[in-house]
Amino acid sequence: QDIIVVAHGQANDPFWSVVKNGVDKAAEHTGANVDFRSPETFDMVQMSQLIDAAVNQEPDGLVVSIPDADALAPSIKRAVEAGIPVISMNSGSDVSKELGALLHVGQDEYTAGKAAGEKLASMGGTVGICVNQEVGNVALDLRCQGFSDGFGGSVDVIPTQNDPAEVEAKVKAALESNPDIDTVMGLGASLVGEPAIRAVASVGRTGEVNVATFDLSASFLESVSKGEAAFAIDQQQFLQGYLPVSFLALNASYGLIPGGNVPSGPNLITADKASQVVELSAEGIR
Amino acid sequence: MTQDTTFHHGDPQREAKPIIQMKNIEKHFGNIIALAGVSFDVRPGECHCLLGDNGAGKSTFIKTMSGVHQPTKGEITIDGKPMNFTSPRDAMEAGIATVFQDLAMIPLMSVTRNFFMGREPVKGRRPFRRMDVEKMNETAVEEMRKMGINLRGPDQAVGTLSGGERQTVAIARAVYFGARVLILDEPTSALGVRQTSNVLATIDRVRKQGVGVVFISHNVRHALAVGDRFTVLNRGQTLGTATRGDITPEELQDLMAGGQELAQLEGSLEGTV
Amino acid sequence: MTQDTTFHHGDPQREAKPIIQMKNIEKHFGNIIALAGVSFDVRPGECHCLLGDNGAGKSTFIKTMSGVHQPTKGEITIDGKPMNFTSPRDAMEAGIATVFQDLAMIPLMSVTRNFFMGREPVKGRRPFRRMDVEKMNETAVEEMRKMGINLRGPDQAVGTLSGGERQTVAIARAVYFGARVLILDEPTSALGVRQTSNVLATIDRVRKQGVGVVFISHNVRHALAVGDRFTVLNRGQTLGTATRGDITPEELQDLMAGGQELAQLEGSLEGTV
Amino acid sequence: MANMAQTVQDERLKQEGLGARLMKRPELGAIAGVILVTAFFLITADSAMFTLSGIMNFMTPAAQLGILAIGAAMLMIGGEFDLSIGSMVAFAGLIFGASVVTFGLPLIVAIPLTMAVAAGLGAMNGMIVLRTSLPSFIVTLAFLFVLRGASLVGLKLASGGSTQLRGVRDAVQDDWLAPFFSGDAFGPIFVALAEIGLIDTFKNGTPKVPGIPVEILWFIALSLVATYVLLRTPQGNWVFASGGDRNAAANSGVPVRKVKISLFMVTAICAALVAIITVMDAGSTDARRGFMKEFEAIIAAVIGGCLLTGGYGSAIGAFFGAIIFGMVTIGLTYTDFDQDWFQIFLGGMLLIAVLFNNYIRKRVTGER
Amino acid sequence: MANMAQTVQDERLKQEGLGARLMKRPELGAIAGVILVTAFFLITADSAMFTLSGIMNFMTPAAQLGILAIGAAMLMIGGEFDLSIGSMVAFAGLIFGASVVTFGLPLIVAIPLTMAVAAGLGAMNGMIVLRTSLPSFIVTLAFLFVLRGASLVGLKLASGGSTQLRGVRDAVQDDWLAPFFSGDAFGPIFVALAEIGLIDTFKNGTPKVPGIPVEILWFIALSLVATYVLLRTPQGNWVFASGGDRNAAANSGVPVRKVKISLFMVTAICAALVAIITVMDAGSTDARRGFMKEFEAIIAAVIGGCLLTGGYGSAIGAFFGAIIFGMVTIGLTYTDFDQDWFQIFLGGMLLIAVLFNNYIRKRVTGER
Ligand SMILES: Nc1ncnc2c1ncn2[C@@H]1O[C@H](COP(=O)(O)OP(=O)(O)OP(=O)(O)O)[C@@H](O)[C@H]1O
Ligand SMILES: Nc1ncnc2c1ncn2[C@@H]1O[C@H](COP(=O)(O)OP(=O)(O)OP(=O)(O)O)[C@@H](O)[C@H]1O
Ligand SMILES: O[C@@H]1[C@@H](O)[C@H](O)OC[C@H]1O
Ligand SMILES: [Mg+2]
Ligand SMILES: [Mg+2]
Repeated sequence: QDIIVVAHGQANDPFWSVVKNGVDKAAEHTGANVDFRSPETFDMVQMSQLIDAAVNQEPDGLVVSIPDADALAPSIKRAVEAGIPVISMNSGSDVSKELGALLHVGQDEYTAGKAAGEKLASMGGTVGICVNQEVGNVALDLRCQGFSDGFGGSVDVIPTQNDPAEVEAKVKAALESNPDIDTVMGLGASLVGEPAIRAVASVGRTGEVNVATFDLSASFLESVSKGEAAFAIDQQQFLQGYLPVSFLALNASYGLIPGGNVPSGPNLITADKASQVVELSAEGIR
Repeated sequence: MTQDTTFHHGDPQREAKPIIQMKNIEKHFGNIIALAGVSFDVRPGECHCLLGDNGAGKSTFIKTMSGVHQPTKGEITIDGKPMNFTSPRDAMEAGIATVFQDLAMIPLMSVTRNFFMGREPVKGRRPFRRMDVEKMNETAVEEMRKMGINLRGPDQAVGTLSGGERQTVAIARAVYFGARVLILDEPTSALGVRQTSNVLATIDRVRKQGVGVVFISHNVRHALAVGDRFTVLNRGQTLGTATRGDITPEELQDLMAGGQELAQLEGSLEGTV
Repeated sequence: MTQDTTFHHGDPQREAKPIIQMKNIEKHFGNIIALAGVSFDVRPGECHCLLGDNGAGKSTFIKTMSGVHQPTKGEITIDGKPMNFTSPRDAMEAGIATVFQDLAMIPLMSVTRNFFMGREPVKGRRPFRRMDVEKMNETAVEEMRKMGINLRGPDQAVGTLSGGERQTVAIARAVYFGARVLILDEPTSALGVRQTSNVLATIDRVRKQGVGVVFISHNVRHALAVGDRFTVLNRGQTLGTATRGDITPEELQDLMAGGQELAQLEGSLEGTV
Repeated sequence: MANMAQTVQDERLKQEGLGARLMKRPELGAIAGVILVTAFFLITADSAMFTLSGIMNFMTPAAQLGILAIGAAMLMIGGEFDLSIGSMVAFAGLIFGASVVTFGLPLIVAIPLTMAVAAGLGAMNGMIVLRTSLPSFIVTLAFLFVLRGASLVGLKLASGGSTQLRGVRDAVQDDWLAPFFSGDAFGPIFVALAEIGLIDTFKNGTPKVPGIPVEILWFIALSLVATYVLLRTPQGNWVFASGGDRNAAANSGVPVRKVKISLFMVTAICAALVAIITVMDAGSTDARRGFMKEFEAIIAAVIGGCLLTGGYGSAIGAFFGAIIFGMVTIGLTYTDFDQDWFQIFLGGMLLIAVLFNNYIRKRVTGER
Repeated sequence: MANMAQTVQDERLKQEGLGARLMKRPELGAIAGVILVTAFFLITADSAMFTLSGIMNFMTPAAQLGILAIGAAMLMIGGEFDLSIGSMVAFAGLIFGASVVTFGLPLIVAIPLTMAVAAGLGAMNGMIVLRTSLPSFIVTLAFLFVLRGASLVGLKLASGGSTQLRGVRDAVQDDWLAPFFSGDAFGPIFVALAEIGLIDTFKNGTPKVPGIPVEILWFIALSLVATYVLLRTPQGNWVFASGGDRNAAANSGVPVRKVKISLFMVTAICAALVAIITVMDAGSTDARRGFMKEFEAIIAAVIGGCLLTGGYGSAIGAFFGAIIFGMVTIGLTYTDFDQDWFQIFLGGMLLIAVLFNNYIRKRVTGER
């Protein structure tokens, strides 16, 4: 059995490396021959070409993430027309059915952001910033929007590039120029969450400013368990890699398929759970 | 020292109006004063030599004349009309062709492409108008041969030519685009015996066709062989202009060395420079 | 045409062993044959002139001698021992200093920095060993003055120097690093009257100190003024070597023009080249 | 002609085979790289890679990159860089997307408009570079940021708050100009070929290759035009001259300013063309389109033999450079290598392809 | 000296003020840019930006970038590029992280080891460039990919599956060498200053600025050393010569190969230093560290006046270039502008700073 996974995130992205670990694990368990592929950067045009390349190989199953339905639709439809079973994961829950995918494994970004916002508001937050390290990725925009809606208070979006030192300096700059800020929402754990904790510490407000982030990293989880950060939103992306591959393998062997979407998250990891998750995160499973 | 050549120096056209006239040209580079007020003119059919010590400002001056530098002060007139060249292309359009001391060649490009750079002949109709490559190659090889250089092929990169071959390309190019004024900045410095005779003969030929020639040289003999008038520059200023016959070679040589006493070796080198 | 100069040509040291000997050197560039078997040697205290038409292969040959090119075929011996220069630095260490025709200067760098490039004098102890900038500046200005050029300042970029000023930097540098062999590729081509006398006098001086000089020129007079032996190249091959006195200037001039008949203008230019 | 024959008989020339003469051209050296990469994938990759549909598949990204690379190569030969072409893809995409979706303009207006805006920005780049004599690297870098930022702001305006503008496909699908800029050309021929069994079909009978993606045709056409211009027109000569030595060119009468500004405009128009094609194909545009494409374009040009210092290179070289880059990036997915190793292979393959190309050229021409 | 006094009296020289003489230096021109950017933020930004803590805040990323930029500037002056320094940061981070965490080596071993590995890779880059005479752009680009990929593969090995390697802080915290490479220097002095009220304190009495981040000290020290080497040592002269004209330099006896290889090694060591400092500060490393830093370093060097074509530039210029870049990236966060405009602003400020620097220099020196 040949199964191909085409994702928009790279194997060296901490988040996607976990997905890939899930894929690999499923390959091991099912005995299927699985390939994980992604464009070099967030590039919808190239991603659609990768899907085309996969379709050319006529695999027994195809797993895709769908951050831009318009751009990927023709390629996905082509796969479906070619009779290849498709499962979507991570992003694209809203369009998955319409494009002909069998089901979707993932979390709804807006809802997750909103849940986080509500939680942070309930922790007393009134003025927040949402730090976006991947400006232009619509899924991330949705999170900030959800966060802003759920949070209720005033929310500024801070765009940054891919450098932890820069993120730290910018978060610090924001905290210094607006001392009312009491909440920092990051969209990635190691790139934003960790430096944000350092920034908060350097202005001497550890504990006063709530830091939360999407996704996990072992270091961030340690901070959560120590109480330096509020929580992390886990979408259990290991499942986003593991489940679709197993489903497709089963489908190829026995024609089995679950009847609906699988919500792999959101799952708030707060201080009580954090310490148990640290080790798994360090192994690339969470 | 030989001063009488067999060139027939025609009618020096002393009365003819100058083609180009430069008045009180100054040129400063930052705090460096390269030209401190130089006047000069060229009449049709004459060869006007510009002489002077190293660093006197000769190249700077002719670069001003050919549109490379804009003068800091001073006036340029062509046929009596004030002119303001903003680029060498302007000067070319006014009929001035120049061989620069640094030759203005592109080492990576072939002889032919360098030869015609900026003035490529075309054939065919738009939009299929294209360079006439055969004609270009033939012309380049032929013009070089006239100057005494047999090229291996017209597509050799200029950067791999020998010093004299390269200088010859620049001269042949300027002569070919036969202009109203031909400026030659030390054109024979890298040339062999044969090539030098050819260039001097060429100067004589174009002069007879009515072109005004500006000739820069450190070689008194070359200057005397073809020059009708001689202007000497020293440290950015004119030491004066002399007419052929009004000045002895010895006087000229002294002037060219900047009017200073020659080094004590002068005696010992008598006649060698 | 003046052939007897007042230089005292010392003892030509005909019997001295050559410092450097080149045997049957060939050099090909791709399909271009630049040297087709040239032999040449330099003895201490002599000035050996290398003459020839443009493109004859003179520069290519001396580049092989100074480690820039590796010969395609042939042998180089120094003091009788076979040598294989892989870089110009090797040749320098063997005592060979060269003025290349293209001068090997960095236009963006100052006169001083170019002068000492590769051989900077230092002062102070490690790790604080540093360039002796004052000494460098003074030396550069002084050596240039000796050659007849008064610099405005030692920090002017070489790219903004006049052609002759630049050539003088290259010559002064090679002479200053007084080596066993001094190679000069058309060193006087851009020089003024005074500067040329100085260079010729300098050649004479270093020769008397026992340095072997290789002198390339297109100027028969310059060659005759300082040369002890004359080797003529033509189209990549040696036409032969003559000793001072064994050859008349006219013969030499014919040889230099590649042994071909001069253009019909020769007569008319008699004595001017 | 007679002259040439004669000079070839010069005793100072060795005989030289046709191969050697061909290989001296910078563009033909790059073919060696293509052959090597092809050989590598023939051995290691899934056979699907070299089916007709596999070839179209890697040629599509190669063509999109290649259109940029040809512009970049001409500009590099002319001695300048444009780091803003990646951002220009995004910005032109925004202009085009907004024209057709937000303002409902027909393609016959929207396409020239997009190109004009791009050309204007290119000219602005060029004018700043020439006026200030700052390096083009730094000026166009500023535009890299400015245009990327402007795309973000503009997209949010045009789409009402999102960084993605959708609906382009619907807006243009009935436009008569659309087939020239999107989809596949020669569709009917391919269907016919599939029917007679010359082309593989999917289970449902549609041909696996529905036609030749238009970008491939644009790519080939542009390469030919650029090559013709560079080698056969005065303007091409000026490009080499301006890049080889700006002062020498100007002193010889080449209108260096005009040449350089035109090249900046051409490069920007190439970016606009890629933007139009990809936006129409994708049906949407977003603020990250074209990200890093400026570097990939320069890479392709350099693989194809352009010198970063200007004055040397070829459009055909850039053509093959883009194909090498496209083959390597897509090709690795046809192999069984683990994705973790992807970049190691990508880097290794690039280096080997370029080394090989270089080695072959040197052997053949006898350069040292 | 006497000579110099004399030549200044040359009638062919105009008098020239001290200002003009200073501004001729490429490095000092860049100061104009810094002043302009500072003036801009003094007006538009929150006053917190120019408090002591605000200054440390933007100087920290500036210093990390600056250390790379100084290496890149020296290499650029020497006529080469290194596009692999960003990936080198990740790879050296991996080597360093694995040394201290996985193998438990003390810093006195781990740091030299990391630097040696980096230097070795730098030398390899250099050797390939010189041996093949391919452009360094393309060779180091291959290393950009290879090292980035190797970091990923290595990290997964070292961490057992994740792309992040943690625990560096715990592993090094008691090492006597740690204070030289992480945290803040001069802590006690700052505490003392805080006690006498010269530095703001938090409510609990600790100073708001606990010291000077060590990277800032490294940055300053390296700038000084690099400037000294470039301007006052033979080796510095060789760097300019090698970059100005490789052939001319070699023909004059400069050991061009050695110079270039050393420069590649220095650049790689700078990257390793940044890796060590940032990994110790963050306590972890991951596969994306240093992403795009190669370009930012080149940008900083160019803002500071280095020519891409080599042979011209200065380390102090790169110093100010990095500060300008750092101030502009962080500064906007202190202002009230809509953050979506960040990139437009970044591009605009960069352009204005460089234009201003250029304008001032030209005015003062009278260049046309
Ligand atoms: N761009 C420049 N910047 C500064 N100084 C310059 C520049 N160009 C020329 N100079 C100076 O101006 C003076 C005149 O130079 P120019 O090249 O005109 O001399 P020249 O008479 O042609 O000398 P040569 O006979 O050596 O060619 C020289 O001293 C030179 O150093
Ligand atoms: N790198 C190269 N590639 C190809 N051909 C070359 C190269 N270098 C030199 N040549 C050719 O070799 C021949 C000899 O050149 P060389 O420079 O040695 O001549 P030369 O005797 O110094 O002439 P000149 O008196 O003009 O300086 C020339 O015809 C030249 O075109
Ligand atoms: O889509 C991905 C998102 O789910 C994760 O949180 O961050 C990286 C993104 O690529
Ligand atoms: Mg001159
Ligand atoms: Mg020569």
